[in-house]
Amino acid sequence: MNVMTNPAVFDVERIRQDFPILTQTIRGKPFVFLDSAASAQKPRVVIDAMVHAMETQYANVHRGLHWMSERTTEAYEAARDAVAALMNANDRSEIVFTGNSTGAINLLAHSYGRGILKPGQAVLISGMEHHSNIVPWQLLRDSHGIELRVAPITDAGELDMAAYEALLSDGKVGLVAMTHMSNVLGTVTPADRIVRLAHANGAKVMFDGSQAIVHRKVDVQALDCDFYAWTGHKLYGPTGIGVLWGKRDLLERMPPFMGGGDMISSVTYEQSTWAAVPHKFEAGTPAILEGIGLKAAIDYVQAIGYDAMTAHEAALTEHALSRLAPIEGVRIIGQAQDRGGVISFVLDKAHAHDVATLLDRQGIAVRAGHHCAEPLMHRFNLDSTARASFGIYTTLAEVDALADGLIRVREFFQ
Amino acid sequence: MNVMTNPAVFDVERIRQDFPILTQTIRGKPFVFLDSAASAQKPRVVIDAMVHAMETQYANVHRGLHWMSERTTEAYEAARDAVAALMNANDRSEIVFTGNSTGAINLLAHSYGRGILKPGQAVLISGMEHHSNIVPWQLLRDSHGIELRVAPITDAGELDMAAYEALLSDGKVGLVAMTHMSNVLGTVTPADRIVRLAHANGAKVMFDGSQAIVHRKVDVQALDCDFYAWTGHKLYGPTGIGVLWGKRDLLERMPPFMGGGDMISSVTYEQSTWAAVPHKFEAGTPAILEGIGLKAAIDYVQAIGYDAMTAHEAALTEHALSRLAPIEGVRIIGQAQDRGGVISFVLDKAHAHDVATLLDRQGIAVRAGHHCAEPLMHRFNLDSTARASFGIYTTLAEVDALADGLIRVREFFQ
Amino acid sequence: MSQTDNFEDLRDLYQEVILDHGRKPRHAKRLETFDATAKGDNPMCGDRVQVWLKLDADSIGQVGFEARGCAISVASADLMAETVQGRATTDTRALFEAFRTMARTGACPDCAPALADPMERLAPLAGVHEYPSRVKCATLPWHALIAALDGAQEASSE
Amino acid sequence: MSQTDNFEDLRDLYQEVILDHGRKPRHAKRLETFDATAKGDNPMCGDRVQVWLKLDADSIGQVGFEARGCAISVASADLMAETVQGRATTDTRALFEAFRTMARTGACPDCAPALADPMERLAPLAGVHEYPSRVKCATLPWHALIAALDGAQEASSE
Ligand SMILES: Cc1ncc(COP(=O)(O)O)c(C=O)c1O
Ligand SMILES: Cc1ncc(COP(=O)(O)O)c(C=O)c1O
Repeated sequence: MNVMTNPAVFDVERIRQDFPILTQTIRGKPFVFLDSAASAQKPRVVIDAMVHAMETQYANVHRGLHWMSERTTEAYEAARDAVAALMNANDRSEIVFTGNSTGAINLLAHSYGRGILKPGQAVLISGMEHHSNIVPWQLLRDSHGIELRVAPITDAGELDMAAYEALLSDGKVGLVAMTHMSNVLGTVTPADRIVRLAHANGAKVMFDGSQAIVHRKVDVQALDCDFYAWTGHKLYGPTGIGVLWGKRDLLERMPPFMGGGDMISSVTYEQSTWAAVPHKFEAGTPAILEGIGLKAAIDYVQAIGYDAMTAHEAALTEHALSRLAPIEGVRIIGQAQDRGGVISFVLDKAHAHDVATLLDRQGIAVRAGHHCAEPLMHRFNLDSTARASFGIYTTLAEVDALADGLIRVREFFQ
Repeated sequence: MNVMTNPAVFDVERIRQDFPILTQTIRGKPFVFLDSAASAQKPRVVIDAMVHAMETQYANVHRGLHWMSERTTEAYEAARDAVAALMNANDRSEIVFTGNSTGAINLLAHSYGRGILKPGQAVLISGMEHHSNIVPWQLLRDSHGIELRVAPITDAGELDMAAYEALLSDGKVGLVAMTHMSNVLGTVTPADRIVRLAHANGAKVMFDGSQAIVHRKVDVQALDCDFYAWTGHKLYGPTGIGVLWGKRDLLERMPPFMGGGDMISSVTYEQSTWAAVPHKFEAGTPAILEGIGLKAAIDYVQAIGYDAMTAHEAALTEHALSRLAPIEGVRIIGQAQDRGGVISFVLDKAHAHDVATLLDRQGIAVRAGHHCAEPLMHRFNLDSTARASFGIYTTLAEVDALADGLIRVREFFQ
Repeated sequence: MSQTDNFEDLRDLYQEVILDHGRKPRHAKRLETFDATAKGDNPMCGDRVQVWLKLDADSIGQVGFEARGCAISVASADLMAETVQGRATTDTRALFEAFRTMARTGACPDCAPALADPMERLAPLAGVHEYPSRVKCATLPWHALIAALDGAQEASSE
Repeated sequence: MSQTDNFEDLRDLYQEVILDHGRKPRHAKRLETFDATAKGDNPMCGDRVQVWLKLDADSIGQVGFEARGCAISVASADLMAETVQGRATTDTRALFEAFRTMARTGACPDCAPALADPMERLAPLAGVHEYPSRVKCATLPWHALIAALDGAQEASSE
């Protein structure tokens, strides 16, 4: 992880100029935004793409025969191509748009869970999942008689691989649904090994890539996973759009999730037939403007390049760990070998909420709470942590501001 | 319907200046957009509200303790207040945000359909529904043993009230799910009587108000219906956001639809508990920017006022009917007494798709096809119609352009 | 036509050939005896076509079709029938690919010179490329034709 | 405090009184004998509080609490206990309303003059209104108190 960002290819000050919001001041202080893991800020190009559509090229898509509708359809469907290229999907029809990651995982839990999995089979998650990758499987368990298994994690916050393998060994697990990167611990999970072991035991694999795809190049063909879910707003895109990628033959075997316009082939009262994938899973008017915005975000990220982004975040993370760890009373939660730019911590003398408020008073935005991962909190005997998370626009100086701010908070509570 | 718009209160030329897209040219001709029923254009204030958020005030909502998150939460939750006021909901917690109308109806079909209705009960729709209000109930029928009944419509395109009443009379209907205004025929259904008869026979009522709320003031308390669904992009708002309003006690009794972040009260692997309504139904990061845009659209519409909008559209519709009906070979589909600004028609010598393409060639955007209402097409022995639909920015001159264009098409095909 | 000037704008897609074949298709008939048949269906717009073929040893003997749909799809079916009748069956797939390219892009610059002649006949449909949602109206009959040659009952949708 | 200047910005919410009551609450104890008790729970942030009451004829005799949460919620519970002890039970609801108004808006201009004195004691928490998501940290103990007076087991969340 000792890669220092090369300023020739990655000029963070130039990147910051692409994000208008970063010049704001908060409570009279410069805005230090360390909450990108919750949702990232939007570059000018994303704003412009959405404005351009609304100002010059907008109509409903797909069934329109007129010029505006055709142009809008092209712009919207270009988002699907951009996503397919981003993830190295084999086929653009493997890209299903949803409202967010949560919508993608619920789609899978419904259509794969109720349509393909059989009562008595199991779904295996890990001990560091976001609620969005826990609750849909609980609902499936309770309605469909699926067993829900949880692969434990170690004190360092890594997947316990031996336990994971043991949980697969009876062959009952039909689907592994696991985070590709923890939104609390920063842990990047060993995707290759997860997939290899799952497949060897007859299980399909879905990764919750909500965090991972922001920090790492994701190649679904190289990973050889079966499904991959993520959400646009964390990758510098708009809210209201998410992605489920799935292998085409699996998607084709799955029944639809929601019914309505755009997802049908033909409708009579007796029986309806479904459109081909991906449209079978996209009911109603899609998130057209959001697709257009997401494409702009992907183009932006691709122009910077994952290598540069990953290196930048690695440098930030390394610097943050080296600055925070020595602060008296600070304990960092999660010590994974392979980790991304998300750092959770607690302070001995102050509750995480007080820490967040007092950092906010200094203009520094961090998140505090259970981060939609209550079972993971309990695993570490905590109710909440404070969490700093980094984006492409985060600077080493901002990390220093966090460390200095935290020292002040700690002194204040002395 | 003989209300001519009062230019003192409703100056369409001034309104047009609020919609940047209307100055575009299409295939070298002025842009005559008569496809608002598919999706409406966006006024400057909606664009600005979304830009303002992205440029100056954006973070994830609800659980953030920092300034940006608090401000964004306020802006987003203000959308809920605006929707509640628009519909005259009793309580802001009765407003559930979804991705679109289709998402709202699917939520209801899942949570009310599977959670409250019992196998053997029936859902009653009408013969003029959009696929989004057919297919979810078919999926429910097929998975949950619910009977699906269809109340026929007359040749004029109105609900057959005697047949409707008869279908309710055995008391098996648990839910009436009916359009409040047809997206094909323009028919506005007699909501008061629909509700009164349904309630008298023990059925709840959901209206699909996707079209109606664009053309008429909707007061859910006066209507006394139980649920009301609509979609932001048709009311001059962004894509990616829809609304399900429901009476609070009903929403509270319904199980959740999707599981994930934001919709829980607490999560353990054994069991999770749900947040209070409306959050129980809103899983994952919401459509934050879209909520902010939708609020701007509602403020815009409220400032103009439904009285003025309805009068303007009535004038347009009356004018359009009087111009189109005499054109040789034109047949208008739907002759309801009470109707909004949506007109479907066919031409004797040309297929609807050819009509649409040839109007498009003249800069006039109409839709052609089955309009996501195949069973309704079959009711009239048609495969497709052409459809012109009006918004607040539509002018009488545009209606004349349509009529003149249609005359040319007819002559061309002579 | 005296109206030509009046309708100039409308003619860039709907050339006289297309209007004519759309109105009075020459090959719009079910064949009583045939060697192959297949349907094509475009549920999105309701267009439907069925194609019947009589085959000679290596070539297409006769083509008949029934179409329900717009002028573009009917005219395309009729021009297709006219063009492929008597052609080597092996050629037909290449011709379809060339036609599809033209329908999508307005031209087929890399097409085999051997196809120049039939492509010239089909050229009136080139204007469809400016109307992307209408492209499948033009290609639908071809999908049915290829399906029939392949021995399939129904064209798989694009 | 020598540090006052250094931490000026941090003190607009976390005044010395709050830090002090947050660190060393005087009433943070479970009562062995009590007349009423109720819990308050804020699942969104994990704050949890339980309040115990001894009641005299018309007034609140003694208040004890156990809280798990941030400095704001602990200090608010402690200041609440200090303030309501000995007050007429009938008064308490009005005081809660006044406090809630102050927590949300920073002041309570329309508050009854009779409440001026207790409101002065609670005033250090007024700064919370600038941090909307923290308001419920301050009001949670009050919800539990009112629930206990109402004979409920648990405060319903806001
Ligand atoms: C009557 C009616 N219902 C439902 C819908 C579906 O709306 P959406 O596509 O936004 O879900 C529409 C519009 O397409 C409609 O006109
Ligand atoms: C790991 C992980 N999974 C799922 C989600 C849910 O994403 P969304 O809220 O966009 O559905 C998030 C973010 O909130 C996340 O970090």
